[in-house]
Parts: sequence; C-alpha cells; structure tokens
Amino acid sequence: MKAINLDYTAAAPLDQEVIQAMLPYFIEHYGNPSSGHSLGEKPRKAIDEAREKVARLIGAQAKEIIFTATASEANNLAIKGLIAGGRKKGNHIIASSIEHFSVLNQLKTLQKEGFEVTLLPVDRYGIVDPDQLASAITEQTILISIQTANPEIGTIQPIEELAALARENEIPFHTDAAAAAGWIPIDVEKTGVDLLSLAGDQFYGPKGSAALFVRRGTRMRPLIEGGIQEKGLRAGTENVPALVGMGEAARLAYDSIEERPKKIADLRDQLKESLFNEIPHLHLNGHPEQRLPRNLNISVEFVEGEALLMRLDMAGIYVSSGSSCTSQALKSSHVLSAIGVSAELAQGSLLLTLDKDSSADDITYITGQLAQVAELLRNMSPLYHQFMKEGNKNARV
Amino acid sequence: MKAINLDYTAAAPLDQEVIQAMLPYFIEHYGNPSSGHSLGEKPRKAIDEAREKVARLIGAQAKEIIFTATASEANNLAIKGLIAGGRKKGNHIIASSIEHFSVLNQLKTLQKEGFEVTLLPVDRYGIVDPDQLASAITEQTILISIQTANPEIGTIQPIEELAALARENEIPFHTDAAAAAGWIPIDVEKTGVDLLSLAGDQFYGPKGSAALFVRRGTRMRPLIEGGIQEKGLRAGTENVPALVGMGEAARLAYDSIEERPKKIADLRDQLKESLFNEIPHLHLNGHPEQRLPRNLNISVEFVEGEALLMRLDMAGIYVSSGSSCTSQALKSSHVLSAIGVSAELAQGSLLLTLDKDSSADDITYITGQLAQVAELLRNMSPLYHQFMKEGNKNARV
Amino acid sequence: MPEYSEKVMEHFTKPRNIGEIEEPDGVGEVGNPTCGDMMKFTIKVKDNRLEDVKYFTFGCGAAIAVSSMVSEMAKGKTIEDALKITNKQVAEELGGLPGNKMHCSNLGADALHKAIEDYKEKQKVEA
Amino acid sequence: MPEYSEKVMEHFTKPRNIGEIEEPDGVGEVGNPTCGDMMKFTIKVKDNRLEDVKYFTFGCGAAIAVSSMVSEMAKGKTIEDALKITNKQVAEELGGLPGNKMHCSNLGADALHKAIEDYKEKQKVEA
Ligand SMILES: Cc1ncc(COP(=O)(O)O)c(C=O)c1O
Ligand SMILES: Cc1ncc(COP(=O)(O)O)c(C=O)c1O
Repeated sequence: MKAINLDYTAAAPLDQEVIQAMLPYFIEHYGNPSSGHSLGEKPRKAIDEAREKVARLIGAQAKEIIFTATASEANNLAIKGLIAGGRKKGNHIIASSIEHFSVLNQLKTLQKEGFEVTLLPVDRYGIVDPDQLASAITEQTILISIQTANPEIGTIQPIEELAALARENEIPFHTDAAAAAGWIPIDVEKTGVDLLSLAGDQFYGPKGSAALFVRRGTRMRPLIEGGIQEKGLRAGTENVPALVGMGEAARLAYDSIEERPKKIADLRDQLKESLFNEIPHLHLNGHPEQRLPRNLNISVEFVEGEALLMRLDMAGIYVSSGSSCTSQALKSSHVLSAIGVSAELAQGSLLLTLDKDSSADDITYITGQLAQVAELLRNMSPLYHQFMKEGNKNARV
Repeated sequence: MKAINLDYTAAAPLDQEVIQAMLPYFIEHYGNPSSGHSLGEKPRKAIDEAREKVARLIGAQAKEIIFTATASEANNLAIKGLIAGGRKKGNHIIASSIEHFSVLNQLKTLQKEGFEVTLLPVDRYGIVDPDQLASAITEQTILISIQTANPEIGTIQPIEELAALARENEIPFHTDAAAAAGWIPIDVEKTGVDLLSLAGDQFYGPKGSAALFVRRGTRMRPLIEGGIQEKGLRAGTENVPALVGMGEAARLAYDSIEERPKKIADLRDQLKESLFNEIPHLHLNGHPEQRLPRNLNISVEFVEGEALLMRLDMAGIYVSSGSSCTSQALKSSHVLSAIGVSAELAQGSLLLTLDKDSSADDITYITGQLAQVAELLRNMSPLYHQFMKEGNKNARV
Repeated sequence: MPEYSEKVMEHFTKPRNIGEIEEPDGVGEVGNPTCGDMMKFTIKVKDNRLEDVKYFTFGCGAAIAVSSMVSEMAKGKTIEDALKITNKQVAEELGGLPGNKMHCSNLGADALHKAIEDYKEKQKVEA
Repeated sequence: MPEYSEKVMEHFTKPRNIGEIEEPDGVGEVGNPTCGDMMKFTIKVKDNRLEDVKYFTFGCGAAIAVSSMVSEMAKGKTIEDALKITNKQVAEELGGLPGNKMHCSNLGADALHKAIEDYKEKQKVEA
C-alpha cells in the first residue's frame, strides 16, 4: 500500500545530514558543555556552532539565541519571562486570536491573575489588521505577541508593519515563528521584533530542539531556574545532539531558503488545483497567496474530518483536521472559527502539509482517493442529501 | 594517551542498547504521538512503554509520570507547579541547604515574592536531621523539598523518615532524585513522597530526557502551558527518541539495580583506599557509607581545584571540582560549605564519579597521576610550604 | 487512527443499512453539524416490528459505527424492545468506545428512539 | 579545559621561577585561599635591579600562569620599571585571559609591587 504523509507539520523525518551530524554526540562526544575539562570542549563548540547557524537563519546574533526543548517552552519563556523581567510597567497584553495554544493558554492564566488581554480579530484570510493593533495599544500595554505564520491555515502576518507599531510605542514585540522559520525568510533586524520563537522539528531538525531569540538588552527572567546555562535564561544540561541537529537543519534551511520552499509551494499549488478540479464543494481556508509554502487547508463540505481522516488513513494517506472529533480537547479549531469558517465547514476541514519529497504522482493518488472518500461519506451524510434536495428544488424554481 | 573519565555525573555516553532503541524514532517512526492517523501509533506506543519503564524504576504508576526535558525543568515544575496548583494555603517552604541550584534558585525568587523559606542545615556528612525538619514545620508550610541524594558529595538522605513527617502534617513532599534514580532502589509507594524528579542522562539515558513523578491526586499547574500533552502538565511535542532512550535506560537500570551499582561502588572503594594510601593530606567529603555508589569526593589539601583539574586533564583524567575557579559563577560549592568544609579545603575539592566501565587498572593510573600532580602543585603552594615549616616547628617543640 | 475497537472499525469501514426509507413510518433526527455529529434515522414499522431501519450520519468514526450498530440491533425488534436499546448496550456491542467518544453512542439510540416516538405520534394522529 | 590562550597554557604547564628566595630583600603576599588565589613573591635586589624573582602560588591555572609571567617580566628590570608593570600588561603578555579570570592578573602585579614596597620599607629602616 502507498503511504503518503500530508501531515508534515505534525512531524517530519530527520534529514540524513541532520541525523549524521547528531550521531557523534550520543556516544563519542558525549561530554557536558559546561565541563571544565577536555570532554566539554567538543560539545561546547558544537552548540556554539549550532547557535551561530540558528542565529543566521533569522538574522540574529548567536548570543541572542536561547535554546529550549520545544516551541511551547520558547513561547512560555517569551511571555512569562518578559513579564517577570518587568522592565515595562502595565497590565495589558495584546495577541492575535489565532495564536497557538502555547500562547493563548498562558494569556488565559494571566487574565485570571489580573492582566487585561486583548485578542485581535483577523480577517477572513487570517490577517491581523495593523490599524486594529494600533487602536488596541494603551499606556498599559507591556507586550504584543503575534505569530509570524499560522500552522493551520498557513497565513503569514505583516510582521514588519505590526512590529513597527510596537516599536513606535516602545512595547516589546514577540512573534511565534515556529511554523514559519525555515520556510520563509526571516530577519529580526529588519522586522525589529524583540522576541521570536522557533522550532527545529518544523524544518527537519529533531524533536526536542527549539529556541527563543531574545534581542540583546531585553530584560528577562528564566522560566526554568537553576544553573547558568543559556545565559541564565534556561537552566539544565544542554541537549547537545538535539541542538547540533537543529543547527544543521537551520543551515540546510538557510542554504535553500529560496529553492526548497518554492518547489514545495509549486507542488502544493498543483495539489490544490487538482483537488478543486476533481472534487465539488471544496473550500479553501486561509490566504490565497500570503501563506506558508507547504500548507494547504481545505474544507470538504457535508462531511466530518475524523471520518475523512480515517478513510484516507486506510488508503495510506495521512492528514489532520480541525474538526472537534480529531482534537483531544474535543473543540473544533479556534483558528477556523476566527476566520469565520462556519462550524459545519470547520468539521470537514483538512490540513495538508507537503514535504520536499512529495511528488506529482502523489498528487494524482491523493486526488483520486479524496474524491472517492468524499463521495462515500457524502452519500451517507444527511447534510449532503438535504443540500441535494434543496439544490434540486432551487433549480426547479 | 589514556583517557579516563571520572566525571560521569556531568555526562555519560549512551548505552548501546539505549541508542539502538532510539534510532528508529528519528526517521522510520518519526510521527507525532498526538496525531490521529497511523503515523502517530508507533511513537505513541513507544512513549507509553517508556512511561511504564520509568514508572517501574521508582515504583510508580505510568500515569504518574510527567516527562520533561531536564531535571531542572522537573524541579521547576514540581515547585512552581505545586504552588500554582494551590491546594494548600500558606507561604512557608522548607528545603535542605544542599539542594541543587534548580531548587535553591527558585526558592530565592519565591522569597522575593514574599514566601518564607527555611533551608535546613545538614550535619558534617550532609545529612538532614528529621528532628530539625519536624521543628521547622509550621501551620504555613505548603511544601517540603529534600533531595534523595546529593550529586556532589553523594550523601543519601533518610527520605522515608523525612517524607513521613511531611505526610503526618499533610504537607506535599518533593524529592529531587536526579542523582539517585537508577543508582539506588527507589519506591515512591514505600517512601510516600508526592513529587520526585529524575533525569535519564544520569543513568546512561540521553540528554533531554527527564521526568517528574506526580502522585495521583496532587493538584498541579503546568510550567509550560499550551497543548494537553503529559496530561496538560507539560505542553509541547514529545521528544520521542529521547523518551524511548530514557525508558530503555530505566529498564537497564532497574534490571541491574543490585549488581551494577555494587560493582561500581566496589571500584570506588578501591579508588578511595588507593588514593588515601598513596597521597598524604587528603580529606573525604560526604558520608562514609550513606553515599551514592559511583561517587567519591575528596579534598586535596594546600592546592586549588582548577589547577588540579587542568593537570589531570593533561594526563587524560577528567574530573570536576567544587572550587570557585571551576564554577562559572565563581563561587565555591555551597554543599561543601554546608557540611563545614573550610573554604581552603573546598578550593582543593575533587568530585570523582566512576562508571560501569571503570577498571582496576584505571585506579592504579589515577592514583599515580594524582600523586604526582598533587606533589607538583603543593611544591608551588605557599600554604604547603607554610604548613611544612610550621609542622617542622611543631615537631621540634 | 483513533484507538477504536475492531468492531467499531468494522462498522465504520462497512456501515450497514445506510440510506433513507422513502415514505418512512417514523423519522428521528438528533445532533447538529456544529457539534460535530448529526444522525437521521428513518424506520418502517410492520406488525409492531421495525421492518426496516436506515440512517444518514454526519460525524466521526464512532458516530458512523454507532449508527450502523444501532440499525442492526433495532432491525426486526418490536417497538417495545427497540425502545429498550440503551446507549450503554450500543457501546458494549461495539466492544467499547474511547472515553472521549462515549457521547457518540448516545446519539444513536436517541435518534432511533426519536424515530419511534415520531411513529407513535403519527399513529395517534391517524387514529 | 578552561578557554586559556596558548601562552597561559605554556606558563601553567611549565611555570618559570617557582620557589622562595632565602633571605629575600622583599616579600609580597596577596590574596588568601578562601578567595581561591594566593601568591607570595620574594625578590632579590642588586644595584636597583630585580636580580631574582621567585614565587609560590596557590590558585587556578590563570593565577599560576600570571605569577610565572610576572616573574619573567620583572626579572632584570629596575625597581622603577618593575613598578610600572600593570595588570593589563600582564594579561596582554599572556595573550589575554578569560573575562572571569581577569582578577587573577591583578594579583600577580600586586604581589610583585608589594614585595618591592617591602624592600623599600626595609631600605628605609636600614638607612
Ligand atoms: C540532584 C540534581 N538535581 C538537578 C540536576 C539538574 O539536572 P539537569 O542539568 O539535567 O537539569 C542535577 C544535575 O546533575 C542533579 O544532580
Ligand atoms: C506556531 C506554533 N507555535 C507553537 C507550536 C508548539 O510547538 P511544540 O509542540 O514543539 O512545543 C507549534 C507546533 O506546531 C506551532 O506551529
């Protein structure tokens, strides 16, 4: 049976170069970078180099990179660490309504603790309006956190414009670039953001590798207190192999920041065209152009996502959905709801993320399978039959 | 040249079994355990199994294991998470004065936020007196955190007795077992602790793998908020290979919890005897019997630790020291100071941790080298010459 | 795949009795697409027995399997016996459902019972 | 190994002029073991020149290298020139020191200067 992954945003296999770069650090150069003796030297140099490579990917300086284990940790360090750093006084925080849960759930907690939180709406494509940000800013605003791109609908924000507003008002600006880094060019000097989260496993690096860019001069407190690793901002023995892997993945992403995303985006566009040509009643979610190269998000009208996912799985195609049934919390996607997708269409949403190894052949297979599956499920859907009847009625009138 | 690591507490190479167990999860079974489709299945089962194995090592149930990236993170989750969970009201926390910085530095922060902190003294061997704990407990005490064993001087605490006091007073008890787990039998049911931190890389598991045992029913809040991984107590994509490695290392440690530590302890005792026989003016730090099997801590009188460390390094022997010069914060060991080791002797302290692959030959080599190095450095030490003169004078009187 | 029993997978893969009975004796609709699940049962009654049971389902794997199972369980039963089918029984017959999918099992029996109620109402009117 | 320059490593590995001059013309002691570093310099002066400079050092790699370097720099210099040796010069001659070890470079010149002061004091007394 075929096996085609279209859920690369959930996980991707390591690049061969990445795993090869990591392997020597499990057994041969197993030392602790903090050791004063020779066994610490290789690992120390290795993470210094990794730091350089990660910094280069986003236009930062190496000393501005704080390694963490996950993007969730980076987001938590960004927000809690900045607030605890407490340079700016106030109790108001602004974010977009389509942030990742590792931002949103913190804000909920902060609200309970007495902070005011403004969640900016987005337009039907998922874009934050800079004017709305401008008018949300108050004297009390101490932090603005707006993602670089959304992992679900792929929409890319006008970060430069948004960050400029923060800067004018001297408010620290954080951007969660976990879905974007490695896929679109990022330059923290150009955009002027103060904090930026990224995740190695989102660009073919290993799980357990992530980082927070902290602009020099930003006053922060650690989330994990203890030793003085990572300039005192993240205690704990460094995960040398993972960070080396992230460095190598960052190098590969940087070196191909034009070609690789373009190749995947072309395939993605072909897939989109093929699906929309062959299957009726599909809807595109997210921005038609300002979107991540590997991301396609559609809603299959009249059917529910988990059933789609299971049927496709049986055909060796792996996707994810924003339906409530596929979410462990049993809530349908807050992102789709924020861009005004109806609850019914959210239930039938499919997130398809392609890979550098996706092929044109895959597209033909996927299209055929999704067409079949959609037909099969529609044929048992009360909504579809209702629509057909009403459609027919309407046609008669 | 020889290369003998005696600093295995800083880092150890992975067991072959451990790396072999991990490898399939980088590329072949690279899926995300949270995925609803088939690619999530293998990784999900793999971390379930790892959880079982880690639980078994400490006598816990699998569902009581929360995976983290480091022991520092586990300690931060334990303390901050419990306080934020807020079942018990009060503002008083008790810990020992020889906790790891990932406990102590949190307590410093909490003190600034208004908490009362009692750091219990330890005796000259590093042991916490249960009577002193009993009299430190107040109506306000909401948490007691006492390590299972100290990574530096190796001293093992009477945890069962200490935890029983906490239980009598209905106070949650946390123990940092990062240095102990895998080396001495641990049974959370027998000791009745509520929270226990452990680190995979301390028993031949990979860096980036650690866990917090959270007794069922303990009310906690996450440190890293976001997705609902790890029962909502630690958001972020699971580091599958690292956790699989930790599971395998836990299995190996559990299966050899009698033999492996005993073999290493025997070698450690031989090393100690050999050193004390051959080199004058050595002092043992820590408890003579109640200590971790692989741990030896001595002070070499009249000389400073970094110089010792560098000279030994040139002879291919890797050790660490509690001297201020070898610490990145330029402070000499708070642990040695707490057990009453003089500042001078703390400067000349050496921490020697052995390994399952350490050999009797190594011991001969180490003894010879340390004897030479100590003599060389003593011959240039003003303290040594002063002692010799005064010693001679005293002898004359 | 979600952690479904073999039985659930079997009914999901090959759902029985899909469809809509023309001129049914009773119709029961429960749920709505907003919540993620919606079922429409139609029944044909003869001599106080469910001669035929069909359904359309919009929903997850569990919802589809539940409707299929309910249709099988109900078919041929007397009205009284069919009304005795409980949500618990449906879940049991399916070899259990994951905790977060138990609510789906409720929909199936509910929709069937609603169809039967509808049949009873119509009987009253006709009587 | 700490990140020391080659020059530091060379002086640490083969420190020059270790020892204590018997009946020295001046003695200078700085630091104490509690802080981690302690140096004792003894000097022999002839015709206003440092004919011999020796030291004992308790301390880290940097401290040992610094004392060795200071002894080399001072030997043969006039009293006046030896007093002009600055901490900065010592660190420079050693090819730099890691930031957290700069304080060691201070000790070396200080100990030397103290020994020279001691010599001067003694001269006064004898005069
Ligand atoms: C007792 C103890 N606690 C905590 C830690 C911190 O471990 P990590 O650096 O993995 O966070 C250590 C490290 O060796 C330890 O020995
Ligand atoms: C934008 C964004 N932020 C945060 C995260 C969280 O990443 P992790 O699960 O590695 O913590 C993700 C995950 O995909 C993401 O896409």
